[in-house]
Amino acid sequence: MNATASSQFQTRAPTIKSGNTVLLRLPNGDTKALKIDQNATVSLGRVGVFYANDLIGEPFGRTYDIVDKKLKLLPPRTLADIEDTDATNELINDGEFVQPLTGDEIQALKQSGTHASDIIKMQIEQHANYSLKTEYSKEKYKKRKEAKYSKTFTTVEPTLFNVCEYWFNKDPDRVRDIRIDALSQILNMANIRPGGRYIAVDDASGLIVSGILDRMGGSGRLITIGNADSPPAYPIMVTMNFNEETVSPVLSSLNWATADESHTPLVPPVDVPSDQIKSDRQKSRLNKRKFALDALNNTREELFAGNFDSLIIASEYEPYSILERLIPYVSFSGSIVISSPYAQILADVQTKLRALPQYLGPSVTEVWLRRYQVLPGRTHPTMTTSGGGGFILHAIKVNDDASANAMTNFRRPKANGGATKQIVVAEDETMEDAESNTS
Amino acid sequence: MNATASSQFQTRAPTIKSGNTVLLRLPNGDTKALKIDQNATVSLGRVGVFYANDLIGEPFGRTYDIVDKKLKLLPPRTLADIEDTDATNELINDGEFVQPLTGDEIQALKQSGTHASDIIKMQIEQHANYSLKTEYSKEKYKKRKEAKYSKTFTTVEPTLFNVCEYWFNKDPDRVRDIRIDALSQILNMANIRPGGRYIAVDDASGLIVSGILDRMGGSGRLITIGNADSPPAYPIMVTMNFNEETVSPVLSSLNWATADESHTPLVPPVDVPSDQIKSDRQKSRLNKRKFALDALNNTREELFAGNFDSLIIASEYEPYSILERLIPYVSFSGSIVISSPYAQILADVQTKLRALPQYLGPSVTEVWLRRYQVLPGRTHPTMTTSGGGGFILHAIKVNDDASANAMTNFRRPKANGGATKQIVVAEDETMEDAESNTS
Amino acid sequence: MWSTARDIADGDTVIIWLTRDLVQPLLVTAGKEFNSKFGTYRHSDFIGLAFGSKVGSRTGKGFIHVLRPTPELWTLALPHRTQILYIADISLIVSYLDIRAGSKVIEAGPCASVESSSFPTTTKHRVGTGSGSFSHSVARTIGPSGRLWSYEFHEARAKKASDEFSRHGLAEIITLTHQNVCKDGFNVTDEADSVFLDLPAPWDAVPHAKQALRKDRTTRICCFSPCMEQVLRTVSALNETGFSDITMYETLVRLQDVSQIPAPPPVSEITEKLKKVEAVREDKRQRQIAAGQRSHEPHGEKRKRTEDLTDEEPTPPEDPNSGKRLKVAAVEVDMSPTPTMSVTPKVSLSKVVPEVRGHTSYLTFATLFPSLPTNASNIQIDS
Amino acid sequence: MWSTARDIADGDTVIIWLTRDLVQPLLVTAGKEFNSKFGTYRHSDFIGLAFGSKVGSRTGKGFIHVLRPTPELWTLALPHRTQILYIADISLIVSYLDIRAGSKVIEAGPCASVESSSFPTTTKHRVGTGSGSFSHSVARTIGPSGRLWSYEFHEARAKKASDEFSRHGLAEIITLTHQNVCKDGFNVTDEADSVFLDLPAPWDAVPHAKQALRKDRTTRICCFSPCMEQVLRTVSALNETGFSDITMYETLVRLQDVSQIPAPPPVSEITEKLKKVEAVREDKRQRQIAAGQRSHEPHGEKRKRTEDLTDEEPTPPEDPNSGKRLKVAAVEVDMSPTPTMSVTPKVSLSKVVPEVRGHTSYLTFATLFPSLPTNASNIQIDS
Repeated sequence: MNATASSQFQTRAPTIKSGNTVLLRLPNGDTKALKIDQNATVSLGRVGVFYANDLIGEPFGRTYDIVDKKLKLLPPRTLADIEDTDATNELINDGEFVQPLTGDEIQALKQSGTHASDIIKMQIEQHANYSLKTEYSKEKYKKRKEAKYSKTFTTVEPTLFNVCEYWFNKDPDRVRDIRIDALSQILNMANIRPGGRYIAVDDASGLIVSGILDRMGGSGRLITIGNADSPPAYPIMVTMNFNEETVSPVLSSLNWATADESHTPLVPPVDVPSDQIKSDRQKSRLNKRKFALDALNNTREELFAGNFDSLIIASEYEPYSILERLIPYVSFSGSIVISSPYAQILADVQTKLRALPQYLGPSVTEVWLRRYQVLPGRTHPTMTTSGGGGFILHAIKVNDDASANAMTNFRRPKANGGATKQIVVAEDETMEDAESNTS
Repeated sequence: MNATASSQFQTRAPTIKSGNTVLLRLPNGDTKALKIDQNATVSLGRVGVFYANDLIGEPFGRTYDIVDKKLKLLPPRTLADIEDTDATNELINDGEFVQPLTGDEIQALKQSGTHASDIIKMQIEQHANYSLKTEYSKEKYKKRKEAKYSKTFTTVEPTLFNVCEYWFNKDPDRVRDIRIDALSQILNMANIRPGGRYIAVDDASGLIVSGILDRMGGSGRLITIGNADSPPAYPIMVTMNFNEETVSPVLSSLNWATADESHTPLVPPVDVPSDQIKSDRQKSRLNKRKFALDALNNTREELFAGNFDSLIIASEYEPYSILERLIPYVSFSGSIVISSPYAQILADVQTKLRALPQYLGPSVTEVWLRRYQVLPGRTHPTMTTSGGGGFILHAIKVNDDASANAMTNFRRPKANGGATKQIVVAEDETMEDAESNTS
Repeated sequence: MWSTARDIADGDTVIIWLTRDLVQPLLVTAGKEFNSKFGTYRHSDFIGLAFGSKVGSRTGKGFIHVLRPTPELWTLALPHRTQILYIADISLIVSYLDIRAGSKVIEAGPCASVESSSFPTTTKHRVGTGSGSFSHSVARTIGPSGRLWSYEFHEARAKKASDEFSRHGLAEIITLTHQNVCKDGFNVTDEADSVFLDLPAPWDAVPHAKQALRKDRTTRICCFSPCMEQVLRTVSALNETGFSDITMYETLVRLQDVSQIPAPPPVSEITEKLKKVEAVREDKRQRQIAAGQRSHEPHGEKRKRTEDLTDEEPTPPEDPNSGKRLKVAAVEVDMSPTPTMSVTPKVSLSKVVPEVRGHTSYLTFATLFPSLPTNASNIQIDS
Repeated sequence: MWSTARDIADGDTVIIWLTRDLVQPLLVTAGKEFNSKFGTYRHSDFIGLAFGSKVGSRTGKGFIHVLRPTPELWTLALPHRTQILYIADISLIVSYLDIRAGSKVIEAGPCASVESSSFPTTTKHRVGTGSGSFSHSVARTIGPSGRLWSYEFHEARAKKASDEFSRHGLAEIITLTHQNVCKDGFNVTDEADSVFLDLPAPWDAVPHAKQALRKDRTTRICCFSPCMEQVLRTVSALNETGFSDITMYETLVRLQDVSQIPAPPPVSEITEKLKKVEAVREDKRQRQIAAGQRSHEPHGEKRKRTEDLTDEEPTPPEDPNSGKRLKVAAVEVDMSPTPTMSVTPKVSLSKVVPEVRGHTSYLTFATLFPSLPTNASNIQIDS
């Protein structure tokens, strides 16, 4: 849309492209994910139908009214607009405003082509208590109803924040209860940066993979380990609308069998003697297979060569069993970050890690997030909120072989052994004795 | 102090009496518990020394200045006072105000009899950056210092809120992490009221017992089960300063052996033939022993007769093993309330209770409390807070023998059996199927 | 208050527990019937049963529990059942205000004033007289020697609440008055031990509250407001009116979701399954090649099919979260995590339920200390 | 930025981890020594070691870990170590502001103005330039293709931060300016992707921020304020300046305290112990009576002692929590809860640490949407 949109933002396009899966916020507050294809017609249910081409090329974040299947651009909502519309449900639920038209009746009216403002008028007329209300309330009620039955929607930019919020609200189980504050902390704790090298185990529908890729900006390396025989499909990546250059140079995947160093994957032969190749089709297929095998072998070699900056785990499997498998590939001073919906799972892991000197400073934290309504005169935390956003275990992998690093002959292995044992206690953040690694 | 102080308030006296253990709030914000005895001298450390008689007969909640060991009554602090003094530590800790006198130096000055305001003056003069500060800040800093080194204190009324806060802040382990919000919910969930009948297992230093007694107002019955061979000492009851009539008509205690219905306590004989009584001293001792034994037997009989309104547990022992022992003595429709510092302990109990139809609607909740600073222009939640206030399990004991209650001959035991099994699922608050107890 | 007898009698109020989410009060009236989706019951069937009994329906289909009312169950049975969450607020207020046997308490429901029109009337957020939650809880706690003066601005609500209190045997404890306390104040002076205001503009009632509170002892006030702007203004009013120790709290409960599940399996389990998938696929391919080589059919259709088979790739599932079962040739391997051995222990895992109440109201507390004596033997006055 | 090599070289910045509560940065300089209560170390001993190595002291007493710096470790190593808690704030701000590879970001530390003097300068609460926490985190995230314009009001702090950024190889990414942004604004126009204000009176800088933000895309702002009054005023300013989607968050971390302890024993254990105490006491009494009866001594001292013994009552401990061991006659019974069998499994129990950060600041976010086009083919303008 604008030529000055600089090159560094090619992780995702700043405007809507054909084929994008776009998040649309509807008047009732719901958000829907819809694929926008050139020349297609998009249906938003009772909100209306419009031509996809009207959205293609538009920047994200705009608000539209649907008029005769065409989009009419609206200015962004102000605080005054929000104040008048946001509390719709509050008013309707308090038992004073009894809705005189049933949902079915409204549906029937809408299907008969009655305009939203007419439906509202009918509602108001039929409203039993309406005449008792002040003029001020009347005006407010009307505006709220208008918003609820209006044919407007807003496109939502697929930032990591917005995409995480959409998926978490939709189904917290599918993202393993990783709320945006947890995801943000995971990415920071794992030191994700352009050019970094990471291993991730993401059974959270690709939420963590999406976050890592978004932050890497097409530079660095990410190997993921999946549970399936086929490459993992990370559905959240679809909602992120990454450019191809963000993903392909960076991401490779193995599964738990191919990621097993002691295992030689059983694959069909690729080096078929040329006299046995019977067709061009077979040849092309063999080439593809060879390419895939090379990629597999390269990814395996790369993983087994180790020295990755961090290991990030959000898995349905027991986290310590994963650590045992993958910790050899993490560099010294690298971060281990494990996410879980349950404190207990991570408590058990932390107890294990405390006894192992190669894990420095294991800590378990619970995330905590609170959102506020900030309407003038009506500022308060939101009345309902998510119960939890998950727990995070963080530790640093270290080379605990201090004797190998001793620079002097003064060192007494036995005294050091004692010290090694003591540090397990010292790393416990509940201990106050800061002297404990003096042997 | 005032004759209109009506009779219903005899749970605790409204004024300080000789022998009371009184909470005193010091200028640095700490609270101390001190026994106030007639004619004694009370020492508050560096804050000063005063004559106890000056406090006796005074209402709780007053603020005093110590002048020549005598108490000078001060008016209650206003918001302006607080604003000027409350942030002392904030300023001192922010690294800008470097305290030029060391603690030892200040101590030496105080011991030499230097007046607080002189110490402050010296501090200000020596303050490296002080001249850089605005006049406004200077004035504020001076007031804060004055407060910190002043010889004032405030008596704290031993309300349940204040006493719980004092003990929780002092040592949360001793009250098993029961914060005032948790204690308040426990008392409400257990339906504590004047005239009620309760069983309590209180390994929380008597916090729960104190709460129950405070709410009962000397009317009703409370049997506690302790872990010791001797009557349990509940130290928190001392801080509550209950009147004798609040405690003795209400509270009796057993231990886990004497509370065992199948066990006959081994006690020395009380019915000694009169010819074997050799002295008045022995006779008086035997009478006392008989009185104690009668009390023990009465308490046992009362417990085993059952029909208590609620059972409240805050124990270091496994809660379900306690339930198994004591649930027979709780009446149908009575409440079971169990407190624990750990969600996991109660999660395990809840899993057990769900399978048992005599426990209706078991739920586990975490308490949540947030305090705010409300100084003008500086309203925000307190910067540090307690990490947790405990978890509570609540369930209702019911008579699950529906066949005994069936009024018709239409009932089919087998269908009912199915229904009985189903309700275990229905009580699970995560289930949405409200139809599940239709067999 | 409600019956304390062991057994249910005609005319008693009981709480019918259908499910945790479906709890309702019932006035037992011989001759009436209680109908629900869990069956039909005659009220007379309840009479003579112990409170807390499970009762089967007359058709043998379904059952209910008939409980003794408590203020907490009463709150759970209110039409807006989210009010159960107010147990945290109510119990903390009772503790902070030092309400106990014999206390004299004032509570006031919302009063309308010109000023308050810009503030929400907080119908949803009220714990005051209107809902009865706070009233019942306080009445239980203060007992027969206590007194609760309850003020309600809305006439209809006042009438309804008054009737309800009478039905519950609370008329001796609770005095209900239909009055605008912001304008007309309270009808007692120097008598209350504590005041609870659930008003959109509590600052208008704060001076009246001071008048109603006794001055010979420490007394306390609580203002219940959903919005921060209300708190800021209330704090100022309390300070200006002479209240001390002004502080503010928020309290909530977080219901735990406890699930008993098999312990998460080690990753070796899925590793072995994936190796098995590989082996099965390779074995199938080998057998197909062997079959193809044994075949003497001419090149063409059959050959092509074998060739295809040798190249067989696993079918990627459309979504790995929806399709855990991979079809590999003719052999199915269950890819879901399962315990390796049937003896794998189950674990109870607890977390907060997905959606919880994030806010009810701010609780602004303040204390009114006894007036200083005008003369005192051993005490010097400094103001 | 900091070294990405495997091994430590002379001139590298490293993080010395002594304990979790004692973490500090060190510029490795051959020839220098590092002294701590955990021993003495030569810097040259570190050179050539891998980052993340455990190093024993030269005396063999004590050891340390030498780590590669990260913004998070850097924050942990700051003098006010409570700042580690800001990881929640920093990471959420980075996500909300959509900061990633190549982003152009503005941050501003506190600026003094007449107006702001009534608001706390929030030195303790700052995550801005002064502490460097936010700067380092953002620089890491935006990488070499990004840009951070950092504004600092205090000259001395500005100098210190600038030096630090150079030492850490961030001079190419971070441009530090000593400027009062509330008065003088920012030095860029229509260029920034996001703005972060850690100022006591952010409302003064909001119009300047709008000017600095690019208008061809959606951009975002975050204002970091400890007090609610600041939030209310900031919200008004953002709304009046034309920002949309104004919202506010608070975020914290709650560190868990995990302890491995024996599973709580069943109450049958203490029951049996108490019965044993009873039995031991009765047995002793019986033996003493028997001994007394066997004795042919005349009544008097001995008799009295026996009589006393028969009357023996257990000594109540002064405090049941301090004295768990009851002395019963000559036999001691351990009354503490212990596992009944030595095989009792240990359990890991987790709860929040006793004292946690209850508040850092309020995060007020707002969005500036691209200006509406003045003409468009398929889009009608409605304003």
